[in-house]
Amino acid sequence: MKRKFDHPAPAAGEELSGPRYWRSLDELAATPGFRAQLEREFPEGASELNGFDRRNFMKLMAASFALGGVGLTGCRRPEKFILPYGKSVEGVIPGLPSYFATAMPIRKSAIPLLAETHQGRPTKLEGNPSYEPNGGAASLAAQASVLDLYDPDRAKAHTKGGVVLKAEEVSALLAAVAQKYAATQGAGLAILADESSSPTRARLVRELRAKLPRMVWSEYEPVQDEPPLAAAQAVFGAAVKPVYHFGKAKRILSIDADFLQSEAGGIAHIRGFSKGRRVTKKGDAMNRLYVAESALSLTGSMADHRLRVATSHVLALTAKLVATAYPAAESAMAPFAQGLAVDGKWIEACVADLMAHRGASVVVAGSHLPAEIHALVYGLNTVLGAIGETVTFVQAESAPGTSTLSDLAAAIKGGSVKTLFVLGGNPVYNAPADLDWSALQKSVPEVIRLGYHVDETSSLNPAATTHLAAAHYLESWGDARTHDGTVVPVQPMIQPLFGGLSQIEVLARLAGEQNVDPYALVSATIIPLAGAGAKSDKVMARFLHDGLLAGSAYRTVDVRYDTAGVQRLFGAAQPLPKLGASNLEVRFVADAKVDDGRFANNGWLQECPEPITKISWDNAILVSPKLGKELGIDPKGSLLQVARKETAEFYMGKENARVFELSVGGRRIRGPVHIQPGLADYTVVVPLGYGRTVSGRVGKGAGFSAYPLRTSAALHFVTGAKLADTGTRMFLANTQEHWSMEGRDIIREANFEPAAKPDGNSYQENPGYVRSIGMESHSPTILGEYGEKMSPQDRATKIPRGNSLYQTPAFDGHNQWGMSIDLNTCVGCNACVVACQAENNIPIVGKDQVLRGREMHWIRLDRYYSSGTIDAEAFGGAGNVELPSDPQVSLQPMTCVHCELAPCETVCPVNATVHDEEGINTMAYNRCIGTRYCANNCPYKVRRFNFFDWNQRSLDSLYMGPASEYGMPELLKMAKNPEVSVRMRGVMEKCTYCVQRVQNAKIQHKAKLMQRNQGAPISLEEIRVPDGAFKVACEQTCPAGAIVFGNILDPKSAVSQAKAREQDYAVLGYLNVRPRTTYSGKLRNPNPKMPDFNPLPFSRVEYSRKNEPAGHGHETKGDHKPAKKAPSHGSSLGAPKTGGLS
Amino acid sequence: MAHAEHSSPAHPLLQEVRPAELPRAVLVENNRSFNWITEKICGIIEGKTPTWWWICFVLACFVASFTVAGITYLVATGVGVWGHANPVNWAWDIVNFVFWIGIGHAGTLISAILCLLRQKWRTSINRAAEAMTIFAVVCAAIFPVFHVGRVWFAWYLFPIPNSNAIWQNFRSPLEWDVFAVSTYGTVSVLFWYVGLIPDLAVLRDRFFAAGNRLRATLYGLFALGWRGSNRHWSNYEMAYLILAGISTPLVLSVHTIVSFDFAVSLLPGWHTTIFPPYFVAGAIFSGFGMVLTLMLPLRAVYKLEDLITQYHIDCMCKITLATGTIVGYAYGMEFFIAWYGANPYEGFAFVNRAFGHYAWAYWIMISCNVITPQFFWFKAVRENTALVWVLSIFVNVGMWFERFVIIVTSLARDFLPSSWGYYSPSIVEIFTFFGTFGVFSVLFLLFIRFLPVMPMAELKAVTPQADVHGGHGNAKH
Amino acid sequence: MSKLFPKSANRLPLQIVVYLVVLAGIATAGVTYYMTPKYARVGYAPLQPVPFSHAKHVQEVGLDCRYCHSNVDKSGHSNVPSSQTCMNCHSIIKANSPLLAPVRESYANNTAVPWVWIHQTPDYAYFNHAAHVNRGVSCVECHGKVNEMDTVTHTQPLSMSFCLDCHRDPASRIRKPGDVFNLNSARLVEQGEAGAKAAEKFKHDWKLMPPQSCSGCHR
Amino acid sequence: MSAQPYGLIATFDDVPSLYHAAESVRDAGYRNWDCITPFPVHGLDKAMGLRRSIVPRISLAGGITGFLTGMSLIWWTGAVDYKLIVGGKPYFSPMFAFPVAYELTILFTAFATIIGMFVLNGLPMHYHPVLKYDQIRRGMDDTFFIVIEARDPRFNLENTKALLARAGGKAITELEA
Repeated sequence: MKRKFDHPAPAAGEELSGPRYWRSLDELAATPGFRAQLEREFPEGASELNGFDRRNFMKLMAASFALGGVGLTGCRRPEKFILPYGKSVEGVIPGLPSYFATAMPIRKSAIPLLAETHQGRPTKLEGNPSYEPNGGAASLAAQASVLDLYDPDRAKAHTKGGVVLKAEEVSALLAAVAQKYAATQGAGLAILADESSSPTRARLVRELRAKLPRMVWSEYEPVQDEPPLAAAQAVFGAAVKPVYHFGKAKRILSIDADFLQSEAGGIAHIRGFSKGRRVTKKGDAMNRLYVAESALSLTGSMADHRLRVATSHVLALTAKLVATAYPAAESAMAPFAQGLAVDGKWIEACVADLMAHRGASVVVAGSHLPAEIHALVYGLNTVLGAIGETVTFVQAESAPGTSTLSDLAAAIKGGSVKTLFVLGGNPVYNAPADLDWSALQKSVPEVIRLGYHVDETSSLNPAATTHLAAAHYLESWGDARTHDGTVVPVQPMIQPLFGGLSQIEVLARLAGEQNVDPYALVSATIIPLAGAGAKSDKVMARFLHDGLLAGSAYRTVDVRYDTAGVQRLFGAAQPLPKLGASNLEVRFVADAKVDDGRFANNGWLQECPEPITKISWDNAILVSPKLGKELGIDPKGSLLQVARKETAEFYMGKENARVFELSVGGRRIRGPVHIQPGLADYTVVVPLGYGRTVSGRVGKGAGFSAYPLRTSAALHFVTGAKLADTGTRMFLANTQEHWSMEGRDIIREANFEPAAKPDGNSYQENPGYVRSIGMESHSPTILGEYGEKMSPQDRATKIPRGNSLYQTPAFDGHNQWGMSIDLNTCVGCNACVVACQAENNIPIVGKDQVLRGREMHWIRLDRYYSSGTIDAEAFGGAGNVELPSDPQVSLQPMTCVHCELAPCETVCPVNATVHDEEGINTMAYNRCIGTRYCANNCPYKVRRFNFFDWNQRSLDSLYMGPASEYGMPELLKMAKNPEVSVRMRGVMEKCTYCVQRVQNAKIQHKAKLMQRNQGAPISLEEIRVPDGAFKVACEQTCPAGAIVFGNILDPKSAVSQAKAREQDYAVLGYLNVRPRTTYSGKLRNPNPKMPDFNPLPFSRVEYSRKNEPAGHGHETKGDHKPAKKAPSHGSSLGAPKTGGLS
Repeated sequence: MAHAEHSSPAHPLLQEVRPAELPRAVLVENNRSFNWITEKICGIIEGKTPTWWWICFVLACFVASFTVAGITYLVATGVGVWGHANPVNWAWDIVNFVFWIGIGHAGTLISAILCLLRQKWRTSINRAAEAMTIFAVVCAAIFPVFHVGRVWFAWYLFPIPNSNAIWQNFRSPLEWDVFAVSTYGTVSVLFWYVGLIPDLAVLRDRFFAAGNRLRATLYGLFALGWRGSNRHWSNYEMAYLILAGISTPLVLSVHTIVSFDFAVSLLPGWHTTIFPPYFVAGAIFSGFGMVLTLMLPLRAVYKLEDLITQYHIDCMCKITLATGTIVGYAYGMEFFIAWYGANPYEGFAFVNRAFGHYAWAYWIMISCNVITPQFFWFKAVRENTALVWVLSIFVNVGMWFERFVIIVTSLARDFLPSSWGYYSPSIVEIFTFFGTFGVFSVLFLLFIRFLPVMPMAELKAVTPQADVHGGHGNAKH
Repeated sequence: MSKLFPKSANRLPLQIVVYLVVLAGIATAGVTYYMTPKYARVGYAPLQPVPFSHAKHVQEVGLDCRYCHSNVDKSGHSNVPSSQTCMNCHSIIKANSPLLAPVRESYANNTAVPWVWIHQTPDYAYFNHAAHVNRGVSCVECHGKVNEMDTVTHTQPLSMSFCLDCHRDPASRIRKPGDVFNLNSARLVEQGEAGAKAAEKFKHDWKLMPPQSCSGCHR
Repeated sequence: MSAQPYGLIATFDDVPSLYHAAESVRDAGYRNWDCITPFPVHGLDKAMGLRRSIVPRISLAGGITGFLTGMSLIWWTGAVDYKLIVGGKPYFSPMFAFPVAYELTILFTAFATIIGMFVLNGLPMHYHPVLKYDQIRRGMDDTFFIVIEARDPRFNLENTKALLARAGGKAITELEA
C-alpha cells in the first residue's frame, strides 16, 4: 500500500522538541507534547501490538501514569492501558504495517525505497520495486539508514552559541539573513553544500542566486562516485555521464573501478552483472570479468582474471590497452605506456576477448581516476562498439557557476565572506588538508550550519556558530534523482522528531518563498516536470504512490568521439613512479560501510564487518603480504603448522595489529596495519570515514581519519608515502580469524569453460560437478536408494529414513519452506546482513564484544581466499606457511540452514528449539534456558547467544551488571520491529526464516481465501501461499537476487527451480542433517588464452591436494598438474605472473 | 590369621576369601582389639578441635567464598562475564563439571565395586571415599546449574506439569545428565548414610555416657535407634550389598552419560564411540588420584598407618597405573580411528589437538596422564608416600586438562574455518573454579571433624578376633 | 542408666512423615493455583474510565462486534475504537451525560481514553485475531459472552495449554462463519450429529490445521 | 521390680562364646530373642536360625517400577501429550528413552531397598528397652549380648537365666520394659 501520507501541521512538532523528549516519562506525561506524541506514536490499539518494545513502553507509561496519579496499580498485577486515538487516522489499521514510497538521497543519486511503518514508526526500508533498474533491492547503507532516524545522539534542537532556538526564532533568523544580504545582492554570503540531485533544491538555488547574484554557492563531496565530467566534455564536447548496462555485457573490463559497490548506481550494476553471471542450466551464457586494480574491491573479488596494478600505473595500463585495441593510436600511446611492467600477453588476450565480443563488451574506469584515463576508456568503448549498447551517455545535471571548495576557501581567505552557510557535509572533518579549513571557517564571523549531528563542523567554534538540526530524509519532504535521472520522492514517514529542517526548507526561507511548507515546495517542482496539462493533485498522488516520476530519466544523447579532444587533455607523458617500500602509493577509498564518514554514528554499519577485510568498528592501513614481510610483520603460526597461517597476528583470538605511522609529504597519520592479500604489492589502502572526533557514542573513536593526508592535488591516490612502526599495537575486531577453506568442500567451484585440453572438470563438461566433490561423492547416499528415487516434494514431507535407525515423523504442513543461495551471483555486498538486523531486532554488541567473538548477526558472509598452495600433508608443511599474495576470493552467505534432521534440536534439553510442521527450525526464546549446547552442536556455527542484556544495558557498562542503568533509550525502542520479540540475556537466537513474515503471509492469504470462496472447499494448492507473495528480509534486499526463498512443495516455485539446478548442493551434506537451505556452486569463467589461466579454481586445487594428495581424484584429473608442483610456489599454479609489480 | 572353614553365600560380607591375585595382606596392623578401633576413630571426633583444623577451615571458607562471589556476579550480570564466545560455547564450566564428577567416581567405586569384588582392604578408606564422592558431586553440580543463561528457569529441566503444557526433550544427553547426576548424588548419599548408622549409634552412646546430651541426641536422631541387633544386621547386610550392587552400574552409567554429552554430538573430536569406556577409565583414574591426595595427609595427621596400610596405598597406586594406561591407550586409539576413518574433518580435529593452538594443553595432558602413572611400576615409588602424593596431584591436573582438551580444542576449530576461534578464560571463571576446592575442603573438614572417618563396624568385622572360631584369641588391649 | 529418648520418640518419625506429606500437598496445591494464569487472570474485571456496557450496546442497541472493533477480521489484533467511533452516536444520544465526559474530552482535544487493558497475552506470544475469526473461531471462545457483560471480565485463562486445547482439536470449537460474531450461537459440534459432521467437513474442506509447534505463536 | 520385665540380657566377651551361646538358645527353641553385636558377626544368623532376608524382593519391585516409570514418562510426554518433531527423531523410541529409564530404575531400587530394610527392622525406633541397659554402650563397641524377651512363650525367668548362664553368659540382668 502506497499513498500520500497525511501530515499534521508542523506546529504540533514543536511541542515535542528535543530535550523534553528525554525527560522521565512521568514528567513527560504532563506535557501536551506527550499527548501529541501518543497520538502520533500510539494510534488506535497500537498498544495491543505484541512487540516486546511496545509492551515495555506501555509498562513504563502505565508506571508513569501511576506516578502522575492518572492510573491505579492493580493488586494482582500492574494495570496496563490501551490508548486509542481520539480521532481515527484514515487508512491506518492497527497491527498492519503501512508501506510508503520514499528515497534515500546520496550525492548525485538516490536509492528509491519503500518504508515499512508501524503506526507511524518507520522500522524497515526496502527497495522500491517500481524502479526497474534496482528491482526492489537496496544497498547496505540504505538498509541501515533507518537507524540514523532514531540515533539518540542526533542533534535534538536548533542552537545558537549553545542557546536553544525555537522554530519561529529560526525562521526569523533566516529571514533576517535573507534581508541583510538582499541589500548587498548576496555579497558576503556564501553557502557550502554537499552534492544533491534534488530538482527542488536545484530550483531553489537558481531562484536564490537570481535574487542574490553575488552570493557564493559552492558544493563539496570528499568522495567521487561519478566520473569527472571534464573527460566527457573533452572527448564528446558535452557534459554527459555514462550509464552502464552490465546486463547486456558478455565481457567486462574494470580498470580500477569498484562498480559493484562504491560507484554510483551500484545496485543497478550488481543487478545487471548478476543477470549476465547467472547460470541456471547447461547452455546458459556467462559473462567474464577482467579487473585491473590496486586495492582488492568487491568487484575484484568477483573477477575471473585479476591484475594487480598500482593506481598510479593505471594510466600506462589504459594507454597500453588502447594501443592494443586501436593500433592507430599506438604511437600516440607509446610514451604513456612507457615502463609498464605488465605481462603483454595478459593485455593482448584480454583485448582480443573484448574485441571478439564487440557490442557486448564494456570497459569501466573508476571515478577516482583522472580525466585522461576516462577519456581513453571512452575511446576504448567506442572501439568496442559499446556505446549505445552496454553503455549509454546521458545528459548530466550541471549547475554552471557552482564553485568548488577551493574557490570558496580563496573567497574566505580574501575576507569577502561574512556569513557562511554549511548545508550538510562536514568540511572541518573531511576537507583537503592543504586548505586548513578549520582556520578558514573560524575566520568567518557568522557560520550557520544545517547538520544532522553536532559534528566537527558545528562544534568548531560554538560561540559563533548557529546549528540548525537537520531532518532525516524519513521525516522530511523532498525529492531526488536516481543515478539514471529518474525523479523520486523523498516522503516523510513521521513528523520531525526534533523539529529538524531540510535543506530545501532552509533555502526556501532564504529565498524568501511565501509558502515554505516543504510539500508545497516539492510539488511546485514536480508538477511542471510532469509536463503541461497534468492535473497537479493527480500528478503528486501518482508520484508518491509509484515512488517515481515515470519517464523522467535523463535524456540519452548519442555522442561522437573526438580524438582531438583527447590530445587537449593530455600533457607530456610523466615517467611512471618507481614504487617500493620507501616510495609507497597510498589509495584513499570510501569505506564500504561508513562511506566518507557520514554514517560513522550508525551502529549497524559500524558493527557490520567490512566485506573483504572482515574488520568491524575500525578501519586499517591495508598492506600487501609482500610489503608486510618487508615491514617485518610476520605472523607466527602454531606449533606445527596444521592449518594455513593467519595473515594477521592474533593474541588470544583477537587480531593484535601493529600501529604504523603513514607519512607522505610531511603529513602523517597513525593506524593499525592489516595484511590484505590481493593488493598491488606497494599500494597501501586507507579507507576514509573513520576517526571522527566529534560524533555520537557509536562513531567517536572508531578507527583513524585518513583525511589529514589528502590534499586538493591528490584526493584519491598519492605516491611517495612511507610506513614506520610506532612499536605500539591495537586490537582489531576481525570477525573472521581464519581466511582459508583448508581444502574443504564448503564452497564448491568449477570453471565455466573447458580448458584448452578438456579434463572433464568444467561446468560445460560436468554440470553436476558439485556432486563429484566432498564426502558425499564417495560415500553411500544419505537418502538411501529409496529416498533418491523420491521427488523433492516427497523428500520434503516424508523425510526418507535413508540408512538411519530412526524414521522421522512426516512434515505435514501445507507449505514446506526452503532457501537456495546462488554463490555464483552473490557479490558479498552485505546488504542482507543489515536487512536481517533491521527486520529481526538484532542488537549490536560493540567492538569489545565483537573482539571476543560475540557478534549477533544472524546471517554472515564468509570470505575465503584460495591460492592453490596448501600443504598436501596433514600438517607441518611449507605450503601452509605461505600467505597468498594474489588469491581467488570465494564468498558465502551463511545463516541457519534449517536442517530437517537438526542436530541443535536433538541436544536441547528443554525443547526450546524444535521443528515446525513446515520445516522451519524454530526457536522459542521464552523456553530457552541457555545451555548453549545447540550452538556447540551446530556444524555451521550460526547460532548466536545473548551473553549480556544487549538491548537493555548500554554497551560500555555490560560488565557492571545490575550496577548499570537498565532499559533502552525510547528512540531505539521506536526502531524495533513489533513483529519480532526482543531477546533478553541468556537466550539463544538465530535465523528463523523470517517466521513473522511467513506467518503473516499465511494468515493474510487464508483470510483472503475464506472471504473469496465463501464456504466453497479450499484445495491444497489454494491453501499454499502463492510463490512470491512475500519475501524474507535478506532475499528481498539482495541486489544480485542470489537468495531465493519459498515453498518447495510447489514444483513451480522459484526456490524449487533453483534447487533443481545441477549445481545445487548442501554444505556439509555428508553429515546427513539435510539442510533446507542449499547452495548453487560457484563458477569462474577464466579465459583459456590468458597467461594466468588455471584449469581449476584454486579452491578446487586445494581441495584435491587435501583429499586426493596423490591426485587420484576421480573427475579431477586436472589436479595432477598443480598437485605435482612444489607446494611453495603459488604463482606456478597460474597465479598472475604479472602480479606484484611495483 | 583367620580362616574360613565354611562359606555360605548368604553372608558374603562376612566371608573372607583370598583373591589369588592379591597377597593375603594384614588389613589392620598390630592385631588391634575392637575397643582400640573404637577409641581410635571416635577419639578423632571426641577430642578437642585441633588448631590446624581451625586454620584449614578458615582458609577453606575463604577460598570457597570465591565461588560464591563468582557465581553471584555471574547470575547478576550474564554468562558474558566468562570467556565463552562463539564458537566455544562450553569451556571451563563443563570442564570443571566433568572433572569433579570424575573425581567423585572413585568413592563409589571403592565402596561399591570393591565391596562386590570382596576387596576387604576397601574398609578403611571407603567411608572417606564416599564422603569425597558426595562433596565432589556437590562441586560438580554447581557448574551445569549456573552455566545456563537463565538459571532462574532451570526448573524447566524437570518434568513438572505447567500451564505451558510443554515437556522436556528426552533425546538430549543434557537431560539424561539431569537424571544421571541427581540419581547419582541421591544414591551416594543414601549409601553413605546407611553405612554410617551403626557408627552413629556408637557415637550416640559414647556421648551419652560422657554426659553430652546435645550431641548424643543429634547423633541419636540419625542413628535411628540402632541397637546392633543381629536380626537387624542380617537385613542391613543384605540392603548394603544391594546398594553396592546397584551403585556399580550407576557409577559406570553416570560417566557414560556424561561422555554422551560429547559422543552424541556430531562435532569432530566429540563424536566418537570410544568415549564411554574412556571416560569411565578416566574417572576412576582421577578418582583414585584424588583419594590418594586426600587420604595420605589424613593418614599422616591422624596416625592411621595401622588402618591405611602400605598395602592399601599399593593397591591404589596399581589401580591408578592400570586406569592411567587405559586412558593412554584411548588417546592413541582416537588418533588411529581419526586416521583410519579417512574423514578430513575428524583427521584435522585430532592433528589440531596435538599440534594446533592448544598443543600446550594437549602435551600437559599426555605427560600427566600417560607418563606420570608409569612411575607406579616401581615398588620404591609406591612405598615413598610423599612421592605418591605428588604424583597423585599430577594425575588430578592431567585429568582436568584432558577435559579441557576434549571440549575446547574440538569447539575452537570445527567444520567451517570461517568460524574458527580461540578461547581464553576470564578471571571470573578462574576464581570460581579455584573456589570449588574451598567448597570441597570445607565439607571434607566438617566431615572428618564430626563423623567417623572410617567404618568402625566394618573394620572390626575384618579383624581376626571377629571370626566365630576365635583365630588369634585374645587381642592385647 | 536413664534413656536418651522417651518412649514417645518412637512415634516421632511417623509423625514427621505425615506432616511432610500434608505440607507438600498444600504447597503443591497452592503453587498450582496461584501460579496458573487462571488465577492471575480469570475474573479480572477492572474499573474502566467510562462504564461502557457491552450488554447494553449489543443486546439493546444491537451493534455488531465489528462496528467498534472494526479491524478484527483484517488485522492481527482487534482494535479498541477511537473516541470518534463513540461520538458517532453519542454526539446525539446522551450527548452530555457526565459518564461520557472522558470520551467527549478525548474527542475534543484528540487525546486517548486510558482504557484498562484486560485480555493480555504475554509479550512473546503472537495471537492473531484475523487468523481466528476468519476461520470459524468465534470471539466467545476466548472472551466469553462479552455480549452479556456490563463490565468486561476475563473469563478464560488464555494460557498456552488453553490455546493448545483448541489447536489440537479445532473441530470441536469452530462455528459457521456466519456465527463467528454471534456470541449466542452454538459451536457446530453442539448442534447434534449434523453439526459434528459439518465441523469435520469444515475442518477438511478448509484445510484447518492449527499449528502446534512454536513458530505458530512465538517469533 | 513389679512389672513384667522386657526380658533378660546376658553379656559375652568374645565372638566364639556368643556364637555357641546363640546356638544353645536356638536349640532351646526360643523365638523372641536376639543377639546384640558391635558388628555383623559372620555365621551368627545361622547360629540364630534366621531365614534369608527378603530385602532383595522389595528392591526388585522398586527397580521394575522405576524402569516402567521412566519409559512411560518419556512415551507419554513425547508421543502422547505433546508431539514435537525434534531433530527428526521419532516421537518415542526406547533407544533415547533408555538412559533416563535406567537411572530411574536405580533410583527407585535404592529407595525401595533402604525403606524396605528399615521397615523390616522396625527402624527408626529411638526408644527401646535394650537401649536402656547401662552396659549397652559396650555392645556398640566390643562386647556381645544375648537378649531373650519375656513375651517368648518359653520364657521363664529362672529357666531362661539358667540357660544363659549355662551358655556362658555373664552379668545376666533383667531389662525393664
